[in-house]
Amino acid sequence: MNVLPFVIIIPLLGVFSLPLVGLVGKKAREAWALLISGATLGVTSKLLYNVWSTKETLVYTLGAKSPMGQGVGFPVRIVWEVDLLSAIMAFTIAFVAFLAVAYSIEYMRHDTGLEKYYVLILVLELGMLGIVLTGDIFNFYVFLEIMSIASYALVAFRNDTWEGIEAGIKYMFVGSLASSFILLGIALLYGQYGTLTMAYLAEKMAANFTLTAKIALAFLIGGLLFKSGAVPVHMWLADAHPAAPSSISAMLSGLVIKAGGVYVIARIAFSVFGMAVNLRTLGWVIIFFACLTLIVGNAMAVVQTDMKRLLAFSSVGQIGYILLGLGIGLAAYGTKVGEIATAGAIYHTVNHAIMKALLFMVAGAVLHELGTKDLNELSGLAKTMPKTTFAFIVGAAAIIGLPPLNGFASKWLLYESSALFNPFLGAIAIIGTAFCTAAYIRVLYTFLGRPSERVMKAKEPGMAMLLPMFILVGAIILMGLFPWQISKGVMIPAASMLANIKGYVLAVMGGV
Amino acid sequence: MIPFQFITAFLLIFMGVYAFLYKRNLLKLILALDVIDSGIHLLLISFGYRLENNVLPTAPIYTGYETVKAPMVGPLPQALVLTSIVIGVCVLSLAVALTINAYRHYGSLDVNKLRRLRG
Amino acid sequence: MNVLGMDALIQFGILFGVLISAYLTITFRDLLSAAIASAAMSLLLSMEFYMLHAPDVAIAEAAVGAGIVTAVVVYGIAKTERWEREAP
Amino acid sequence: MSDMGLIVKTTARATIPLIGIFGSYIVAHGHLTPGGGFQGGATIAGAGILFLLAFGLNEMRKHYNHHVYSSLEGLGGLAFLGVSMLGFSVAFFYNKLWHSGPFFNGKPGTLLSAGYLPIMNLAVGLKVFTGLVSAMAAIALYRRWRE
Repeated sequence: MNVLPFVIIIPLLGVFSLPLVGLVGKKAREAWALLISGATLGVTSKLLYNVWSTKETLVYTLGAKSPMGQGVGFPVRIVWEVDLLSAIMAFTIAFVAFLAVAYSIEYMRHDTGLEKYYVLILVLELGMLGIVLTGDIFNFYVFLEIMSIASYALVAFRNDTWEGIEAGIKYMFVGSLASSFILLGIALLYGQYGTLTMAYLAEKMAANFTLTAKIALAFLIGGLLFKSGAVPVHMWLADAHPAAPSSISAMLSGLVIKAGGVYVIARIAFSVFGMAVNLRTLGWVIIFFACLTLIVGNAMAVVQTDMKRLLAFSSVGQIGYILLGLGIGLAAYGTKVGEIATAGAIYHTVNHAIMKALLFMVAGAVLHELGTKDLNELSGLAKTMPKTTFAFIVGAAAIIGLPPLNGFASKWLLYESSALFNPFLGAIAIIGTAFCTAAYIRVLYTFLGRPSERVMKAKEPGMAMLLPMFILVGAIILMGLFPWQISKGVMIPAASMLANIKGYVLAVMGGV
Repeated sequence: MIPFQFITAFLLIFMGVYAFLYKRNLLKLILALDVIDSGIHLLLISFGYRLENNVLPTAPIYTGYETVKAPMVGPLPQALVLTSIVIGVCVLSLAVALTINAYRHYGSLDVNKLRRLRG
Repeated sequence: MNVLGMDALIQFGILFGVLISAYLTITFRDLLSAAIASAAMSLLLSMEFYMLHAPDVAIAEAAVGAGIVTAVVVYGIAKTERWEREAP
Repeated sequence: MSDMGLIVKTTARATIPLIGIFGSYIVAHGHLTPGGGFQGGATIAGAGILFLLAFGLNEMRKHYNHHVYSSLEGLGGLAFLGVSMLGFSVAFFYNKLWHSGPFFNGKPGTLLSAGYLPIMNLAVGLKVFTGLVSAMAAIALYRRWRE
């Protein structure tokens, strides 16, 4: 039995049936949301195993007589196309989303309007899964908008506070303009080439690359940099991520900016435009933005006093690392360095999703128990919330890149490849890490300092909040124990499958 | 005759982006987004309307189920624009709802008043 | 050729109307008038879609653009304020 | 926004059923004539919005139940998903009912044809109508902000 369509069917079923299940009661609704996201996790892990063991690009054509396999023939139908990168992303999304749902059962207990909350969180998951699965550029736009609308609504979910509303409005207007740019790029591509299937588009583009396609590429990359929060346009991110409920911040920072931004940049740059455009130039453009993002994001994180805002700026900085790896992978396409850099970028995407989800959950636990996220009032938290502090230490050490944890391996791949490619870029990456270390050391210093009166009254959060956090801690430590096995066994093949543009095209076009 | 539509579409997009950047009223920004989207829709639809040998193309749904004799308009952009219209109305409803909420908190529709968050 | 010329003339007129109403939409200081101008733009645009042989889109644009969008924006104006304030 | 005057109410009373019938026609003939689930649903929702505008929020409250509408919306979605799953032995979204269904497999161009498309149109029409009316009612239910 083919599992691929179930990755979409199960969340869709959950979204549609949640209003009906909600009539039964509150508990039933929570259990149903948990069950749906758990089932999605199971299906995506099977998908990842299938793709990883065969190392072939899966193709599924909707509504066709023989959906699986090669040879779509006349490429008009919507195609789902899954290579190893997509499968890894899908698994990460389902994993973090499952833990976020589990976390929010206790975290959101005192909020109202929860029937909308669970529907929206499943819609967000559905949109991200659709983005990573699809092989059709307009279908990608539809899923991007599904994801974006859900995240606008979730950022502004607590509409009785001005903070959420202001952040939601900023996010919404910037995001809508970016979406319009992306749609314009897609429209120009359609007008030039008359098709929307990514593989067929790549084939046509290789034969005839025109000025219109270049303009379309500029619009697409611009819109996607907006969505991923690269530096000249990162302001909405620093407002939106802290204002959302913490379980949503974990998903926004961990997943949305990657699935809707970085992943799609990689897919479009490699698989769609890869055979036509000058990859060296494109790579250097992305490297430029990456260096800017890396320095500014990490440096801004140092001066923040709001804990969630610090984490959000740190997310900007880490997106810089991922974009740097991607840019080097494009600029040094075809060489060993490029492959290592791409693998590092993919590895860091997964790692950062796990680490940042953990850190935002810790921030949410602190906010839930103490009612504040101002770092000046949080000193001495280690006395009263030792388990939470332990989780934070693990997450912070991993994001800095200390050796026994998972962040080390991915950052090492990025340092190595950037130093080999251009020593200057390696220096910039190290500087970024220095800023990042300073920011997190400051938070740790606060946590381990002398306890203030307010902190002394705090207690540990409940089991339903601690358990997802400790599952993430376990994942970090487990991935830290086998860094090179994972990078050799999973990430390098993913990078080489991404770099194998012809293979991606041939999987759909069937050797035409 | 095709250039009319392209020129109009690009002018609409340009006007929308101009209004988006220089207006400060939230509802005006929403209307500007609507104008941008309309421009893109017009662009897409005119891509599907190709003039071949000076014969006007027709939509397949007009000619019935028998074989189509005139050249067809492209059905794909119409599907795209429909989807895009659906998405547009979702975004617009959400934006208006958020705007009403913002007015309750700030007492103004001015974008520049929404500056309480730093950054 | 005659049919072609007639068609082009009608389309030219409609598109001119679209441009004028779009301009009015973004320049009116009265938001209610701007919303009505946006509805007029949608209606003219749906006519243009009909001329371009996209009847599905024409129906959707008429129902959504001239009906629902206008109603939503008018409700938004009713809940907030009607005039766009002058620049300081 | 309160209710409107007598002229508007009388006109609305006359036109709302007509708009509703027209919208239903668009939904039902979605596979034969221009239109379909979304367009028809939006047209019927236009009738609902006309009701809301003409008769005011208090009258609307008597006829609008949030739970019923959101459940109906969910049902529409589930029906869509279920129909698209019918041909799952072949492919997701495969039109299984075409050529082999109990009905909806008549001569092309007649009302009972086109396999699963009429059912999908009905499901989408239900979902769009309930969804848009719910969204409109949610916006109308906000209290006006006062100093």
